[in-house]
Amino acid sequence: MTKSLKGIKRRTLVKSGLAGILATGVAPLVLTRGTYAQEYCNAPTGDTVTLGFNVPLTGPYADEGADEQRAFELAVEHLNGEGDGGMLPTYTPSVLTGQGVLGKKVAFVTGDTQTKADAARDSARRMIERDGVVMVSGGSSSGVAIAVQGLCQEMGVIFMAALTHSNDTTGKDKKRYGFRHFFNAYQTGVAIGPSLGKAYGNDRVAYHLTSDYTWGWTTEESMIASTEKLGWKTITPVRTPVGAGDFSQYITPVLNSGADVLILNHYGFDMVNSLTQAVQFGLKDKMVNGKQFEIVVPLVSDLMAKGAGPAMKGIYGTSNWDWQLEDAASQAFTKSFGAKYGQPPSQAAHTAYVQTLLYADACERAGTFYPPEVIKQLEGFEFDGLGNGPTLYRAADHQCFKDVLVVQGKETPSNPFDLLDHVDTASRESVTYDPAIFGGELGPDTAAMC
Amino acid sequence: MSTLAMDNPATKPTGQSAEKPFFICHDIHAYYGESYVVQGVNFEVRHGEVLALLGRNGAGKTSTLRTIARLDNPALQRGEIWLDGQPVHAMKSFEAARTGIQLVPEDRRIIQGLTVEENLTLAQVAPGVGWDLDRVFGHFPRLAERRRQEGTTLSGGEQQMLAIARAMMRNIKLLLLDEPYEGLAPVIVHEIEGIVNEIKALGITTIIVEQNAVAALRLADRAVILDTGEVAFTGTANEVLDNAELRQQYLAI
Amino acid sequence: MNATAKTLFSMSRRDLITLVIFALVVLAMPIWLSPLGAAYPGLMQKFAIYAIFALGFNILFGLTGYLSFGHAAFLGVGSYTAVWSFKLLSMDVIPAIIFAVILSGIFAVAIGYLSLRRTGIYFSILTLAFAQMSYNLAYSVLTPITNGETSLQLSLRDPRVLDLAFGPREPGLPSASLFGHTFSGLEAFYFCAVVLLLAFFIAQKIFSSPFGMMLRAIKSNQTRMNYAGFNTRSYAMTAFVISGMYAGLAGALLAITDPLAGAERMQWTASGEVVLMTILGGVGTLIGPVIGAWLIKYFENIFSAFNDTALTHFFGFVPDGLREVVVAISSKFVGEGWQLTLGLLFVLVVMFLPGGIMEGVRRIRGLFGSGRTPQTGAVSRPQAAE
Amino acid sequence: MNAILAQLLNGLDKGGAYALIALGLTLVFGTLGVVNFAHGALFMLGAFCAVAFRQLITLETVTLDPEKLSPWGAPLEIRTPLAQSWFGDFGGVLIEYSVPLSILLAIPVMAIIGIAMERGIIKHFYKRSHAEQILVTFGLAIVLQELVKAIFGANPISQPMPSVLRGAADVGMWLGMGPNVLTYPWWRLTYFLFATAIIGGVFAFLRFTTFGLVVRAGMADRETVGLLGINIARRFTIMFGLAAVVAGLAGVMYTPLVPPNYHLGMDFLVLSFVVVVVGGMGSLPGAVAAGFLLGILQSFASMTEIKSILPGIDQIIVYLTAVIVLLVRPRGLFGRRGVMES
Repeated sequence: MTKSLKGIKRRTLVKSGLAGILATGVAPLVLTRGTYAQEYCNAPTGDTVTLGFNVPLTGPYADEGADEQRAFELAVEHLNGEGDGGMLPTYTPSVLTGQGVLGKKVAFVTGDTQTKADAARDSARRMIERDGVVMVSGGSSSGVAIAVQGLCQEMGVIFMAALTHSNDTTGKDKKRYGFRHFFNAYQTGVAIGPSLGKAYGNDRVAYHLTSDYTWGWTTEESMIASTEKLGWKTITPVRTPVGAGDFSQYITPVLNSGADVLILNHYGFDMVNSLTQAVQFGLKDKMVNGKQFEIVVPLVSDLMAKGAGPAMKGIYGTSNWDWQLEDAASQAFTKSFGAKYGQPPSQAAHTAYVQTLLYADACERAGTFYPPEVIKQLEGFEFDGLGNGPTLYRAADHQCFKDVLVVQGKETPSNPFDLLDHVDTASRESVTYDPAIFGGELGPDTAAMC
Repeated sequence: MSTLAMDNPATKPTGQSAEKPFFICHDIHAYYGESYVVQGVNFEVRHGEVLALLGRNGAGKTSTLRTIARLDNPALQRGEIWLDGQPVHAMKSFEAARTGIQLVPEDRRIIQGLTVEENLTLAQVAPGVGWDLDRVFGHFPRLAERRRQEGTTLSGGEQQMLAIARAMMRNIKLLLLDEPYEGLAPVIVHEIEGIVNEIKALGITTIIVEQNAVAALRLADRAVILDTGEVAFTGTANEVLDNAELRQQYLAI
Repeated sequence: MNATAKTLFSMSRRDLITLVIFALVVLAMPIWLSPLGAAYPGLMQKFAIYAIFALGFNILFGLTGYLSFGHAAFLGVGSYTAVWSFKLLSMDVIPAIIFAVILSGIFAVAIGYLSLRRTGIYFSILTLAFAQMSYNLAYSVLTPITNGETSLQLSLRDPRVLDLAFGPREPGLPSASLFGHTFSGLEAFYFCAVVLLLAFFIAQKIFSSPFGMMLRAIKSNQTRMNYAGFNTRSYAMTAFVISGMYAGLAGALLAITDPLAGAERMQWTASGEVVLMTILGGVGTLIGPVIGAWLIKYFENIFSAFNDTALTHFFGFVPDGLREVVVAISSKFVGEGWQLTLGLLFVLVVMFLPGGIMEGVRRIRGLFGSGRTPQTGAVSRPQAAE
Repeated sequence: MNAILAQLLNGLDKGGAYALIALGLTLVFGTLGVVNFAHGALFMLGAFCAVAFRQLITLETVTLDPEKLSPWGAPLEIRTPLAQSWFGDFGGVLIEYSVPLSILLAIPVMAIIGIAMERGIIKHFYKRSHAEQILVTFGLAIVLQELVKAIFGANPISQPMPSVLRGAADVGMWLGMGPNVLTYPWWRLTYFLFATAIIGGVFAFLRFTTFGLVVRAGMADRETVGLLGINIARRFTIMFGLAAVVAGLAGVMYTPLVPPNYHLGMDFLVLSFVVVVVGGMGSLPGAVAAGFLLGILQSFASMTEIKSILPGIDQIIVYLTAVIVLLVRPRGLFGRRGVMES
């Protein structure tokens, strides 16, 4: 098989279309690689460089998607030297100038993934083929992120995954062109274990309700591993469809199952619904096996905490980042985001913002947008000042390693955005694992003509 | 519906007799979907008269009655129907009913799920009421006994009584009786015949369609015989009873 | 209307002209779509693929009047089969298409056998129920086959026994190929376009064949056909299976242009979409469903991407104060609101133009008094078989 | 045993929603003979009546505090709900009971929407084929949901229930099983009771009023009703309004269970048709019985014990039941001869 030639540039379409007709309607085989002046997909030619932000604006994760989009727009502003610069000054080592990237002004296009793999790939293809984006970012569902990451690998466009927490994204489905700053389910399990043991003891029976897709499965697996290490028992996990709305039929059996902990491997509106419904069922007030019944939500965000309202009180979970962190970078970002949007950023917004900066910085350091060079800059990159402390972009699986926050729903919030208590931090060392445990291959970094 | 001859409702149909008839069917054509079931039927009924509409199966008798009652099917495509100077052809079935046309359908159409009494009171929801409930129950004591029973659980004869009684609760100008004796035991037929005779005695203009031509002719003043959607004969009841050839050809009796 | 065609390839002059014009329009898409902002391979491929889907759906609904609300299930089956063919056998598109068409045909036989026992809305609900079951199962317990929400994708470790028997494993994910030639984006479009032309040609043959006549007769009066001794169900069944295979073909092409198969493709809203396409374009006409498919896909991909900035630019001629108002109102109908426009358009079409866009074209043509006879097989309004 | 009872309760509240939606759908179908694919959208509109009501009474005045700063350094916003500033404590009560109170808004709004729909569109489709009815109402459903999306956004908007009905009732105590053996959320019990009340109300209306008599007669035999001089078409509009109100009320009370979004109607549409078909097209008792039956079946199918025998059954039970019923009993459980057959 020869080097793949996938699609051609918009500007040459008319010409090749004509060629197609001349070749009596058969595929225009006359076109060869030599026809092109560029040597990689969507090499920016003018004085702008376009980035594609592909986030869910509808579907169960729409809240997170909207927040990601806000952060992307903010990041583009800051890269172009507008606004207060956000985390640009705190980020080290940085070569970002605030004058665009490689002298080009940053432009962007957006798309709605609808939280569906098909629609997300469609949208990403439109960005790549029509709008000529040189990088795609976004996520909010690991299923979507993995699907888009696969497409980006094929088309030779870098994918800076934003919100995706499944182990598979940088595990069995990892790709050379895909990078993830967000932490993953495995790290959640490792981080939350000690806190759960401390708070709820070592003799517990856990019931899992799990979103039926890659993120749910890996979260469930990681949570089972870490809680069983504590000595907890696990009742057969129950899989629930994404976006089910009413989870009552899955919650009812919990009441008589003998479990004394309910672990909700749900995210976004699913988690908001299942948690509030579980609380309505009186689970939090129940005594089972002589112990207070507890609910755990492995991955929480401010947005979900806001959606769940009082139901969130006292519930443990983990976060990638929280706006109330006191380091200078987090404060700068929160201030910048809050001034623009009137609300603090969520962890989804944070990771989206950081990924955009990291990509831009890698291009600057590489001195080109040529993906293989950009990839080299990101692989094994050690940085700080983006809100998570010292962080490593591991070369082996393109996963970032940094501290993980353990949080708990606040009992008495002081303001409508003060919803999570930062109760513990799992160190970067403790959540680092051997990349081999999840398998997968990154694949080649050869540039493609998309 | 569009070809209905309604452009000038004031125009009186052609071919009237000297005495102004009470009810006129003038050249009516009606279709069930694509099948042409009433093919230009003409006849007249005088006030207070009973007309027997006869013919073999499929001759178009029921279709003619349904057309007169202005039901959706068969659809009247052409022709005029006049009752007491009112253009029935331009009406919908509920309007025809309010004008005073009452069809007692061949399968009685007792409404499922409604009691005897409900079936009856339903007839007095719309304006143009006739007998009241007491008078009906006075006339039909068997219905009075079963007033709380569901209408469709009655026997065939009782259902026929109910159907007629229901019609009587409307203000009737023209009664259309479709096969009143059909499927009933001889004893019951006799009973219904008695009721129909009483109605005749009240002077209600009636068109009766009946397989049992002899029974119908006993009752009727005049008769119209239909054959494949057209009028084959018009005359007095006795002319039909006396003409064996006619009976043989069109009625098979 | 050449019902007496002797050989497979003879066709009426009129059909031939239609086919040639259609071929020119399809093959020249990269040119005429360019000013419309739609001339990129991803969308043009969709134009070709969904046109095939709608063509096939129309063979069932347009000809027999059976309104299936579950046709997306066959599309999904086609996609999954094609991706599995890529994974297990070869990246060549020919086996993928063949398997997809056969398997969706088998699926159609099974679902059609049960659903066609009922007519009218009962038929619609049965097909809907089967499609929803397929969708829900694909999402949950069939995950080992469908990869659930994440969607079925190629992986570096796929066996691909045929490909690997002839050559070593290349680094990276392979792409679909035809006899060893790997498709580029535009080539993939031309491949789909050629398949569309073929599908269109077959649809033309079906429309003008005695079989097509029989299907129309089922639509106009099934009971009478039954009385006349025709086994209408077997005719309807054949139409159902053919249209299922068209859907399977479309599904396979979706997988060829982008080797991923997701369960959402089978959801009932996807089935509803092909109904919209067919009605919007003109049910029972040959070209109508194709136009409907293009229109909806254009709306979905281009219209939906209009934003306030684009609108402000578009309404540049409107005075300043008023412009904001115009933009604010019109922005409800484009961008994220594109479905509102689609829904309104659809309601208006069903109410005032039951023959869809094609009827509009005929009426306009009639207005100018060219007085030509309606197009082959034009049927003015949808009618459920009841 | 308790597990089964709990699932039964769960089936009853689910079934209540299904039955209410199917009831309205059947009213429309039975009297008007119209297959209304926009019925789910009416349910959704009802839910958004609750949302709109709450948004109205929680309209806030925003003032900036000149001294205090928000955590991100912007001036702090002080929000005061207008209802509270105008009505004082009563405003608080309004907000607390916004969901049940929005029924008062939903009844006239849904009636108007229903009547407008019937007069504007449905009326023209009585004599057209069922396929065309499906199509136009499907289009209408898209329009309605997109309008709601344009106004209220794509995200679900949660509606809090009154605090007295939060938490769970100790149903086990009532049944003499001892404390905390069987608990069930108050609001779900309320929903079940509410559904039963509405269903009872509709049946009583049909049973004991002249209008109801005409409607029952019209559902059974429209032709004969016309022969008795009754203009049934005039009552269709009212019936459509009533069906819209029933669907809307089902939607209002559903909001605290699942935060409504614009897509809610489509989610329920397929299901409600399945319920109607299982119950028997045009049969009101059938719609109610099938609603509860499917709710209970769905609830039981979600039990781990059942899923371990029949994996995935919880996902397809509703459709599977529909297919089996349609193939074995084409008229559904309570269907009458001659409905949708010809």
